[in-house]
Amino acid sequence: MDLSYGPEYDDFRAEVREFCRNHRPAEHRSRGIPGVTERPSPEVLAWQAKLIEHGYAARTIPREYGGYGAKPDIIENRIIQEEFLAAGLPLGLSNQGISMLVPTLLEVGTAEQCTTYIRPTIYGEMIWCQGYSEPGAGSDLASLRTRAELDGDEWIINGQKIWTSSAHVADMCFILVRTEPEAPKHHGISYLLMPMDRPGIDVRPLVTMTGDATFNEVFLADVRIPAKNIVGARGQGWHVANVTLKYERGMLGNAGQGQSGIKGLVELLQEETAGSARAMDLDHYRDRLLKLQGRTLANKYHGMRLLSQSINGEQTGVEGLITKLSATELAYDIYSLAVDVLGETGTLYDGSPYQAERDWQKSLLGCFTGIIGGGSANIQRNIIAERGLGLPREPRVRFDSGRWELSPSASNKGGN
Amino acid sequence: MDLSYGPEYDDFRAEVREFCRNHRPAEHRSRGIPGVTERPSPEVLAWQAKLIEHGYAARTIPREYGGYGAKPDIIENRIIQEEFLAAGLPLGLSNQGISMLVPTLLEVGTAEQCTTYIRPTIYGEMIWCQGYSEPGAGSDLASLRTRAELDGDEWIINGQKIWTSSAHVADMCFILVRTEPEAPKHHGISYLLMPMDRPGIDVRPLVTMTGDATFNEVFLADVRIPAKNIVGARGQGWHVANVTLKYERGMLGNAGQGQSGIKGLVELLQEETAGSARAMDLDHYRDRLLKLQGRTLANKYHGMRLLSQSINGEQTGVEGLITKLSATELAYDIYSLAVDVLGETGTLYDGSPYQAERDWQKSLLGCFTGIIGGGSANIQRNIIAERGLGLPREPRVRFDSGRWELSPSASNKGGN
Amino acid sequence: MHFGLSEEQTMLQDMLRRCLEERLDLETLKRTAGQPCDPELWRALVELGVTGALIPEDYGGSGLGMLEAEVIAEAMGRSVAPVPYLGTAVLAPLAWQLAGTPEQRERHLGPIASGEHRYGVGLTEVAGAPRQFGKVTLEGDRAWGRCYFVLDASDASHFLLTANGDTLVVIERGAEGVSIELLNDVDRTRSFAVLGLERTPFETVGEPGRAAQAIDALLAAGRLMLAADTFGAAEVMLFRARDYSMERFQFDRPIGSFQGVKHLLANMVTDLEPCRSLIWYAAHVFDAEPAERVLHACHAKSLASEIGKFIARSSIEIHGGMGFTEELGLHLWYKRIEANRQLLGGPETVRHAAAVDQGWVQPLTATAT
Amino acid sequence: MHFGLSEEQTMLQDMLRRCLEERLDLETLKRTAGQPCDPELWRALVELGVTGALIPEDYGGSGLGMLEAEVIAEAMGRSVAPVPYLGTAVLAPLAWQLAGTPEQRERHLGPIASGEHRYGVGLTEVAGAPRQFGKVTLEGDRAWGRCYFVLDASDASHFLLTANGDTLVVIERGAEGVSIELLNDVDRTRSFAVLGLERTPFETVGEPGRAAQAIDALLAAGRLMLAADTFGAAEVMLFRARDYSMERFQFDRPIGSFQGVKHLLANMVTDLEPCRSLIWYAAHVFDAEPAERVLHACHAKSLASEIGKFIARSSIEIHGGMGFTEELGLHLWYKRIEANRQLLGGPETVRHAAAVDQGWVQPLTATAT
Repeated sequence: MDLSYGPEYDDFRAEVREFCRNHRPAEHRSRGIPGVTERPSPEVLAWQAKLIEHGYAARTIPREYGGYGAKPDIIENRIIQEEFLAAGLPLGLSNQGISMLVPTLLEVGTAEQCTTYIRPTIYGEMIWCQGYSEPGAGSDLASLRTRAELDGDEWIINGQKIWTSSAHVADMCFILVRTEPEAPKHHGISYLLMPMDRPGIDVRPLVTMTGDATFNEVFLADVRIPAKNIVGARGQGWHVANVTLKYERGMLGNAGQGQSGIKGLVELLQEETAGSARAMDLDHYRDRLLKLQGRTLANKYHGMRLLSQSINGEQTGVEGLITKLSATELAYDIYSLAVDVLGETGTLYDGSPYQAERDWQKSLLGCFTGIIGGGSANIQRNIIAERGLGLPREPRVRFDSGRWELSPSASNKGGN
Repeated sequence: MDLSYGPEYDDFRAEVREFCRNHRPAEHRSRGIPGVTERPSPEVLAWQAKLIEHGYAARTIPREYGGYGAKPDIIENRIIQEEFLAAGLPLGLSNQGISMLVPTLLEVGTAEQCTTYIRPTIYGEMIWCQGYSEPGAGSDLASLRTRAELDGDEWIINGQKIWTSSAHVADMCFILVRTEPEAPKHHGISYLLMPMDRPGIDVRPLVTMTGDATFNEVFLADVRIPAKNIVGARGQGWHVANVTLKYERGMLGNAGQGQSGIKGLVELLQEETAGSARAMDLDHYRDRLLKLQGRTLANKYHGMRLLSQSINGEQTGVEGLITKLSATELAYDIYSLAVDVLGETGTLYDGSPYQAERDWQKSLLGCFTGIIGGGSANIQRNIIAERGLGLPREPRVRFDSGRWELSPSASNKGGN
Repeated sequence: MHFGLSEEQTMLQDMLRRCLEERLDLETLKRTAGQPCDPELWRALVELGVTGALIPEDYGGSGLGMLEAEVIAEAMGRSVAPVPYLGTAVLAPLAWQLAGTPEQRERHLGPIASGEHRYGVGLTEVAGAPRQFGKVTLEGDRAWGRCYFVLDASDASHFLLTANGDTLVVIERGAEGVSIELLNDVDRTRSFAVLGLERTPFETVGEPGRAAQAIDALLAAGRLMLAADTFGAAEVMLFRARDYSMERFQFDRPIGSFQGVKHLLANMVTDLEPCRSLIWYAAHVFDAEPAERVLHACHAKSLASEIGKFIARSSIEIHGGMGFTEELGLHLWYKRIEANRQLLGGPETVRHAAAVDQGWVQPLTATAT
Repeated sequence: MHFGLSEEQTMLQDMLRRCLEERLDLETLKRTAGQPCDPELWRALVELGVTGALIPEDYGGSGLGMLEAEVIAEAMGRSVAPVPYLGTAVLAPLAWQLAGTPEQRERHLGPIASGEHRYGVGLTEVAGAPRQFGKVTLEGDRAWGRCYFVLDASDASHFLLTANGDTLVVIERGAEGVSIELLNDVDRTRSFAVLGLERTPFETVGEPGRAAQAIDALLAAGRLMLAADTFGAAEVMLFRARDYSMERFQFDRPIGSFQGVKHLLANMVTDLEPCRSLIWYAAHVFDAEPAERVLHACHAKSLASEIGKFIARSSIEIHGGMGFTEELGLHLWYKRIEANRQLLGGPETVRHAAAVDQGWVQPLTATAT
């Protein structure tokens, strides 16, 4: 094993560190959480521009589209992250436009689309939302019903989307719609780019159990957009979307939060008491902590293993598919222990008097985003079993009027 | 709530107690485990005869078939159990002939069959084994392949059975065979009574992971038995077997072992030490014990609730279906804790020097009988979900040459 | 022999469920979250006998037992009822009966049965929960100090508190020096507060220093009621998940037909049903065999908390994204279960108390600061 | 940057797996259960360099590191190899190198590398396991007492034992007063014994009273190797269950197509893969960052034990009745995993040691009787 990045990266690290030294954290205190509930502030936009200029954001986006144009290098990205984190500096913008739309355009978009959309997106001037999920199409995304019909040189879109985070601040939406109603489920979908200022778009906030309105429902009635706003070919939207989903899965499966959770738990168990005993001295709490520490370390080193595979161009097998399931279950267990240790205080919420320093209860509720979103736990298990372990695919059967029948249109091959 | 059996049973209890006082435990020390690895000894047979005479065994079997002929009364049975247990006296014989075959004959057998078989069975003179499972037909019992053809006034049986406990000591076997190969799966089965001394029967012991040979494989080559040895109509064996399975499920779902397990665990945690600490003083062991105690108490009172429903003729819903799953998981967790508390000593086995008083490791291994046998845990979950919660039945699909298709013969109704 | 609810108890259950379901639709629950109890709802419950259930007929109640109280608590949990039930209808009546003088019973039980007095309750000091802060000191006829996590505070006309671990005192809301600082709890269907006392007059329930046994019983009763409340809420979450799993189609089939969901629901009900039996039994022995009270109340609270958490989480998970919104209202049940888990001692704490009760281990010394 | 096995390490892995798989088919394993190690197998392993892996080239070994030892241990677990690997090839070489004098290394390491000396190991005294009995007392140049749970005893020419918690001694099997009482362990692929000493001559590894640090390292190494052994066995059980679930048809379909089985297998592999990463890392830091040894070895042992138990049980369950017989031989893997879980400290014990290592809590005082 060689866990160093090698001396050839020393210069690069020194350069990043120098940049960090010259930019104090205090300058960036005003930064919000762009892309979720508000548009990026002027300070954030300025910071983003400076990062791109130095190659610390949009690093591998071609220069012609406004990026820095460096060759992809996972270790360089990693060094940037490490140094910024150590210095307490915010990294570049992260939103669905940057992490999902831009890579998709680079892979299947036209040159014109790339030219039009990538620059403002990476500079944080154009905010995107994702129009995938529908009330009836969650895990089974391909059964979506929002439809678009071509009328001259315009698409007319009708339907409803849900879970559209940042729809209320977005300029644009990359949206999946059914354009060929006659085609089998997966084959009738197209991927469109919809400006959010068009008539017929109604955005309504969706309050989640955390009490926040980070998601929206979007109602679409005769929304007209230019015909050229399609990415990939007509009917190929499912393929285009899967390019994008690949990036989303990568985003959500972040094992890093476990580290910080354990650190907080250790402090908590050292401070909290039950009667005269420190929680840390109670074997049952401490033993739960240690179990979680073991799983957290395992996930941390597992991340290093995947990073190493990725750097060295090695094939990743089942070990790459399990990270989201593993990380979300771990996070849930970590926050549950914190709440248990806090006892009654653990039920306090959202800035209540006498609440512990961290809002553990809110973190616990937040876990459901990971358990349900971006491919629910059971969908993850199917993927792991089918793609990772080679088990047969699910039979495609319909339940209709109390009877089972084979789905007429779907392939019923069980192999992989 | 009224947890007493009521004053009307005081006399009966006094009578049983009197009997127990007059029969000291020492008299019965020679009793083996009849029906599993050996035939009952003469002492056991004598004891069984005495019990039947007093109505403490075969209590509700009609007098004409050798029983005591009492009216069914759950509370009387319960009182007999309680008093015998308190006195340390062995109850009457319990084997598959008595618990499964006899009730089946009483329900669907001919008068001649009842007359021929019930008396010697309840007196322990005729030992039965169960010929249901086959290597290819475990959970999916209805797919069994052992076949019988009528040749004049004899059935000729060919095939193989497995998991046939006590086949090596049995006089008779109640066996499921396919008699109508053209009929759909569940409709071509018959239920036969096969003497085990016929030519063509080969019994081979099957050693399990506990190291014991309590099960057998039975190979059947042109075994001839009389045509009249069929219970119920030809092709109705599935229905007849389900009468019997009902009794087996009742047998295996015994929550009582949990009580004794907890008692042993408490003693263990009070005696064992880790360094200078009693295991009971280590919060993590004690907390595990307490969790198990809670579940054990819950199962105990749950058993009282079911008993009460049964006594009062109330309908039992989903609460009656869950007992086996609940009890087997609990037993596994109880024995696992004991082994953990014992540390290295917990790996000692089967009368090793320095082993703890109870063979906890063997009990742990034995749990797999319950986890797998008598309807595996996943089959139990299906039953609970479908019959208990009303969820749709499984689709009947076939996986053939890498493709899914509907099973042609099976009903694909999903309702219950 | 009969294990379970009698016909009368089942009638009480039906009546209460109906009353609560009619008055507490989802819109009402959302609108009134964090608000005081609706006076009309309170009046209806008083009329059904909720406040008088544990009060003898001589004092205006109906003289029922803990199993009836359990039935009521379960119904409250089913409807996540925003009602100050625990303090007013269970703990205060028990406190006056177990520790009060005949004169006190005469004076206090009537107004409880009639719904006139409503009690907030502060038992944190004796519940053995982690982070015990707050302490009430008595000097002469005045009390000083703070009591944390007073349940049902915003509706209270009176507060029942412990002092020194062996004394029960009652404070009137309007008394001198009383301050109420409301907390923001994840569960908004009940109110929680820090109660401050400054030269506040109080009334001792019975004699000072003589209430240790009564306090043990109150704690056991409180834990048992919370277990029942959690059970009621968990049962609703399980069956809503079952129903949803049959209505919600994905991949052309009800999600409840996938074994992933089906077996999860089977596991949920396999946990739920024995827990119901345990809670019923615990309620039964509370009256029938007082020596078994503490053990069974602790186990009921522990098991209900653990299976409640599992069921609540799984139900949200089965509901998918909709379960995570406020649209379906499931979060109200989820949060009630999460809060109950922590109140009057989390699972580890109550299991420790069960061990102490059996003489397996010494109690943790409580240090209030 | 490279995280994982090098090409050479992968070659070693392949070679060993092949060697063991060829020689240890199921019939052989069943036949030799409880028997001493097959001399031919031993010779083959010695030739592959198993015994010399951790011994410097100067002493006849190949001077490899703990990651190679991990690779070997994993292969042993995969094949449930009845081989005295842990004591002979890992703990004895480490003991002589960490605590021995140059003269001792010279004298003892060569015969280990050549396969001539084979070590039983008794670390129970320091492993912090429950029910510690047995104690070895040194007086002058003789030893008295008993050591429990000596691993790989029947094959041993020498025994490596701790005394007083800070001294390592080596005893020759044929020495005066040595008695060996074999135990009947659930795992029959290795041998366990109680070793009795009566006026027995011994050799101290290095100086008496100075081996505390070396003992810590040995304990960490032993725990890490057991984790690797469990991991290897668990991986086999998982993939055998996967294969079986595709071959075994029930209700006209492979049982692996039912989500009940499918999701269980997914959960198993989701646990297994991060555990592999942890064990690799723990082996790496054993050499690269000795300060991290204890923490990571403890966590590796704890996690491998927990997931190993889950996978072993689930694999048997997926195999149904056949998994419960001796026919398929799965019980050998199951029992090896169960035994590893308890050796040198069960999960709770090693987690406690990890807490002590981080200064979170005091060690439990060991009392040997």
